Amino acid sequence: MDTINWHSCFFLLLAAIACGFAVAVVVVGDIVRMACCLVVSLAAVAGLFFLAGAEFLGAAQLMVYVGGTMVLLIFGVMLTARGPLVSMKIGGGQWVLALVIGVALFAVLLQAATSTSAWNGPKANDQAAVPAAAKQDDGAAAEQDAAGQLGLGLLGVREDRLHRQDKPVLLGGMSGYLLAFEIISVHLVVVLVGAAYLARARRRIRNPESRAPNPESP
Amino acid sequence: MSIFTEPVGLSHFLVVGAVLFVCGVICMATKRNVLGVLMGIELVLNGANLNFVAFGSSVLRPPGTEGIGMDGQMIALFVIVLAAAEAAVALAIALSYYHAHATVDVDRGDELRG
Amino acid sequence: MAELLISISTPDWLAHTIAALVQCGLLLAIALCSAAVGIWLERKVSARIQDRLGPTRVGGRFGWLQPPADGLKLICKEDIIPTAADHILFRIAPYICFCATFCVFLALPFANGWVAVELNAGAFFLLAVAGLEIFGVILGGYASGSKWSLYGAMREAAQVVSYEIPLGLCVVVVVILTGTMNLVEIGNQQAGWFFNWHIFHDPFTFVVFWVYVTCAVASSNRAPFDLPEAESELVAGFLTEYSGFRWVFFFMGEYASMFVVSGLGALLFLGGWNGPIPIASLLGLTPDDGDVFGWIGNLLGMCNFIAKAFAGMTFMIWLRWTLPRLRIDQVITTCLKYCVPIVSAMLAGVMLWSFFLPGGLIAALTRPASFPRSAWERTDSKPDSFPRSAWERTDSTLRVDGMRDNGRVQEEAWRRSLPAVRSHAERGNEGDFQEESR
Amino acid sequence: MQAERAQSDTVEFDVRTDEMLINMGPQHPSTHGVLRVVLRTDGEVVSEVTPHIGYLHRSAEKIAEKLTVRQYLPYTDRLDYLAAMNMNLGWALTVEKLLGQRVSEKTRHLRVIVAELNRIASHLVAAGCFGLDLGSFTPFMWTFREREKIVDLFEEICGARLTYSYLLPGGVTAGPPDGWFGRCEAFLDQFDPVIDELHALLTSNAIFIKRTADIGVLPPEMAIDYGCTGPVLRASGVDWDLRRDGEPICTEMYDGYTWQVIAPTGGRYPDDHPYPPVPPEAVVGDSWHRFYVRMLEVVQSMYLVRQGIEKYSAADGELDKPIKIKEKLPKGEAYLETEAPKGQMGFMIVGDGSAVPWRVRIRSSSFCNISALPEICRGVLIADMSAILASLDIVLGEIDR
Amino acid sequence: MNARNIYDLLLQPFRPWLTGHDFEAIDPWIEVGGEGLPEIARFLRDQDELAFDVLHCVTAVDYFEPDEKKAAKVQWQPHLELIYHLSSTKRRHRLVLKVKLPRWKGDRPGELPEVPSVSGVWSTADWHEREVFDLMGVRFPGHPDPRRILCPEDWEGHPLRKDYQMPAEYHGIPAK
Repeated sequence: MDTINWHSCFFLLLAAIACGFAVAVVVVGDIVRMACCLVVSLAAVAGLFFLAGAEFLGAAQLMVYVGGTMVLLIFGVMLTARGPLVSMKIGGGQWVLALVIGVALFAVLLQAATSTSAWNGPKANDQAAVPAAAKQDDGAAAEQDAAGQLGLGLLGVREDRLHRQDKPVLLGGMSGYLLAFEIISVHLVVVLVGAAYLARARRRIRNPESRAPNPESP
Repeated sequence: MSIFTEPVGLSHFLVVGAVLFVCGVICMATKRNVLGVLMGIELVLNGANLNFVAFGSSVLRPPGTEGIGMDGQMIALFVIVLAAAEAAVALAIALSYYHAHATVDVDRGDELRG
Repeated sequence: MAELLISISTPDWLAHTIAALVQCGLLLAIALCSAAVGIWLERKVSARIQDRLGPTRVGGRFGWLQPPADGLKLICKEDIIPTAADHILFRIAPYICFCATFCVFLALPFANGWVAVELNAGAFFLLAVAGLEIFGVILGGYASGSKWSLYGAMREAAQVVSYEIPLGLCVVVVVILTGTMNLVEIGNQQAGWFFNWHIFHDPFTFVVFWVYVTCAVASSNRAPFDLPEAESELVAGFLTEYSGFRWVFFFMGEYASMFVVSGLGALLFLGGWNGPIPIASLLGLTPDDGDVFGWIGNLLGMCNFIAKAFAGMTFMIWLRWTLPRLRIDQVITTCLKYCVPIVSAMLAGVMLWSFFLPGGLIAALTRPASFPRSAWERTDSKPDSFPRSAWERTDSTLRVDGMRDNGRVQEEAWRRSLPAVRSHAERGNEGDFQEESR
Repeated sequence: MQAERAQSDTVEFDVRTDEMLINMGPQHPSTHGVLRVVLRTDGEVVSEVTPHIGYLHRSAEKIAEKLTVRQYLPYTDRLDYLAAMNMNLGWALTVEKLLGQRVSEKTRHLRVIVAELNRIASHLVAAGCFGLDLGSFTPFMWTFREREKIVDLFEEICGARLTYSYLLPGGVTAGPPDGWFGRCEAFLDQFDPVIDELHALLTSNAIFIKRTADIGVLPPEMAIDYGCTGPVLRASGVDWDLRRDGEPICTEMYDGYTWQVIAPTGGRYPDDHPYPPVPPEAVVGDSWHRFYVRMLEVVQSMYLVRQGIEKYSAADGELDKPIKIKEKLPKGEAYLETEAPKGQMGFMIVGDGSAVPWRVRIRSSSFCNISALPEICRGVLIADMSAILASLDIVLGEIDR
Repeated sequence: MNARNIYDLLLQPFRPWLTGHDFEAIDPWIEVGGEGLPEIARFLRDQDELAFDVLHCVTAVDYFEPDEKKAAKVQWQPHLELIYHLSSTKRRHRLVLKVKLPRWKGDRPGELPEVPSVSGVWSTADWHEREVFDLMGVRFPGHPDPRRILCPEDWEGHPLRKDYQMPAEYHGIPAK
């Protein structure tokens, strides 16, 4: 078979970027460069989301993660980056320990990822079946309006189950992820207020307009 | 049959997720900078996210098998949002830690203080 | 194009790669041209405002070759990297800035179906990618090793992250109106006379449009919100240590992003490629009238769109040369105390309006209000229908879908050429085809 | 407001960051030359300001000990090079005070005309640069366009566009050419509406008001304490102008002229005028008032020029010839301050009986005005620094001498 | 109020410090002893009928003739003169204060003479005294920030003194 599967090519490219820069995050010592590598890695993950058909999620990853969280992080880095703090080294022993644990974990995960046959992708010789499968799963619809589906999914309307008889489209008496959604919304507000409070600092400085002696040096 | 012509499957994504996850764990273990640890956490969360999305994706499955459907994406969405919130709080803690200790070295913050 | 290359016995992979490169080149050319024209426009408009002539000689008349001449001069300049700079980041930053802006052009439709990648979450994607530009700025500012640059970077971070909130909400307003995040669909829903434009949909959207203008100016760092490079305070902010072609990249990025936000504004609120008067459909240049006529109609639409985008840019230039700069606290106050509450209130207003008077202002004036049946009822009564379409899926969108089918010749060319979405496109076509046959 | 601030010693910061020392200048776009200001900042907030001057020091006082008073005149051009006529006038009047001379009516009126024209030019630069420092470039071009017309007039009368050396001790270098007064009046006529345009672009602009009102407030007591003079002093509400309140040799020059000293006394400006009103946010002594006072003074200077032209044509006699190059100076010392556009320009000449002064002292207005900078810049934002510097309207040529 | 009246007012509290006056000069002046300067200054500023709230200028004149032939002809002994120009915005009158100083403290060359600072009375004096110190070499004990102002911190000598010799070079920059 000599037709190139572009989907795979792009997957390989993005996967290489994501993994490569993730490794770079671990290896690089400078905290700012670390943040940059992380940004690239996360952006590549967003690309992988696109490839997996989760467009909305990919865009959300770019916007919230790469655009918001990482800016916040870099902001924090810049606020606290002073010469000696930019790169802090740890001992070799800890490195070895971390690597051993990491490699062991990776081996387990790899084993799990490749062992289940049902997790292997549609083989090339099954390709003829793909459109049919897509139709059956309403994959076309899934790609048509992923965001709308996602939104309705939050409300408990499962459009991806339209064609399945065994699971209900609308869960009786349940509202999907609505409760979780609400909780997270409230959580976010709490977090915002809390973060603002934590980062806030009171301190005494000599007020230039009151010429009284300074009660406490800053 | 090269990797270029074969369609990618679920396990490919899982491997990438595993790499990200492990990198994140190692990062958390080896960095002494508070913010470095934070970045490790982000990587771990992303690895997990990738798995969720992959499990939920209909593109990556052999026909006839059933994934977790929309749930994967929704959980991933929640993870993204929560990660953002977590980053904000962690950053605020890091900042006030920095004010208190004039450093961002996690190993130095070994006492509880009001 | 890929098919053409394959037909002359080019290997499949090479054909697709070449086609993809050509498409990228085309997009890059559009991005660069928009930046170059923006720079020329800036020089001419500012000159008119200040009683000057601006460039007059380069390239014959009107100094139209001035931007390339400027670029050439800047590329010939010495490339300086300060010793205190973080060399790698300092080098990377301009490219990040430019690439992010360039990526936005991928999802920006110029006319009905004339878009490199038609994404379902197009509007969202556009916002997300446009927001990446600040990484280049922050990194550049940090890596320069200068305190002024650092200040510029900090301001950029604070400002852009704040303004992403109201900007996103403005887009959400339109998304609620249209029921889709697909920019092509959003554009098509505004077809017809100018009162179909979203800005005239109802009083709330009119207000939202102006909030969008404010936020767009702020998020593209233009005066009066040009704090990151405030030349009288921060020397040149994050640009202080940049020179030569790296500086050009930042500059290009800035002007291209001006084009993008103007274009997005035109798409969301000002009818996109639909003129105030539907000349194309009056003259019979819709895709229904045949491929060639449809193509001509689309070309007219593209001119329309580009004209609107440049009108937006001109407005931004006009602002820049008229107003003093705000202070950082005032910029953030404007965002958090004015823009966000206003657009939130407008969001609620638009939701109510579209619930009670879904057809927009004109429809509201000409037709008595009819209370729509809720989506739930429909879902229950007709489980086979698409619940996601809810009540927004009116006749107009169906008509639009029909138009899209006919205009598929160009659309497919765009889609196929970008391999990443090829399989997706095929599946999409498959689905459409079956719908048709049904 | 003032009292409230004074009561609390605690200032609350949202996010505390490390203090940072920043060099604003000597190469900085809004320090108007080679001023260097060291800022101690906490984030965007400036906690301490230390101006460092002297980058343009060229020993002007030492040079004066080697030259006769007429030879020294070109050096005065280079003090406040934006108002060289007023520098010439200050020097000429000081020498005349030492020599005990008075000039003829015609010379007096000509001096008024050129000095006031130069005041307009200087205030135009101040207004334009103010806009520039706030990030709006257009007013700068507009004011320089008008200033260019004044400079053209000066070029006609003395051949120079920046360093005029025109008002010599004892007289002027030459009379104005034919038709010069007509062109002067033509300039004033077309300049009238331009002032309205500038007011529209800056004075009443909402952003401009937000950026300048209640920023860098200089209370009158502090202004007097620091020896601030000119528009800076008057904007603080001190009704003081050497053209009216100075020594006789200054005030005699303006005998018979009707004009007003622009100072917001009791919160009010002296006269009804068609220009934008004081916004409610503005506090007497803030940057906005310093700008506004200059804009209103431009109008007063226009009145003075018009009257001067009238009086010059009506006056009898000839223009005075300047003193000899090597005119002997009497023993003794004379100190005189004159009202230059930026404030009171003082010269002191110590004569020892020869033609060369024993000692010359130059007291410049910008030097005193900027010495108040650390006081009024405490706790402002970095962006306000450039607004305050612009409102003080300094010229490094006369600070560093 | 003219200089003579002011002198009469000062005579009562500060008689020992008033060392001379000239009411006929172009700018009438009163000479005071250096050590009494701050008190006199405060009195001049705070007394209601005087109210000298503005210090225009602080300057110094070096009376020294390096040329020996000419030095034989001059009538004065070598000395420094500090001159303070005062005026009042309330009373609209002017005054010149002078302080005579030796060129070197205790006539030991290199030891700068001293006069108490008046920067606590008029803030104008702050920078002006720094300038006098920088260019003329007079120390002002009590000054909050006694640094050079126009010349670089490490400059040698005080340029406005009559016997000042320009250094041949400054940090490798030839100065002559």
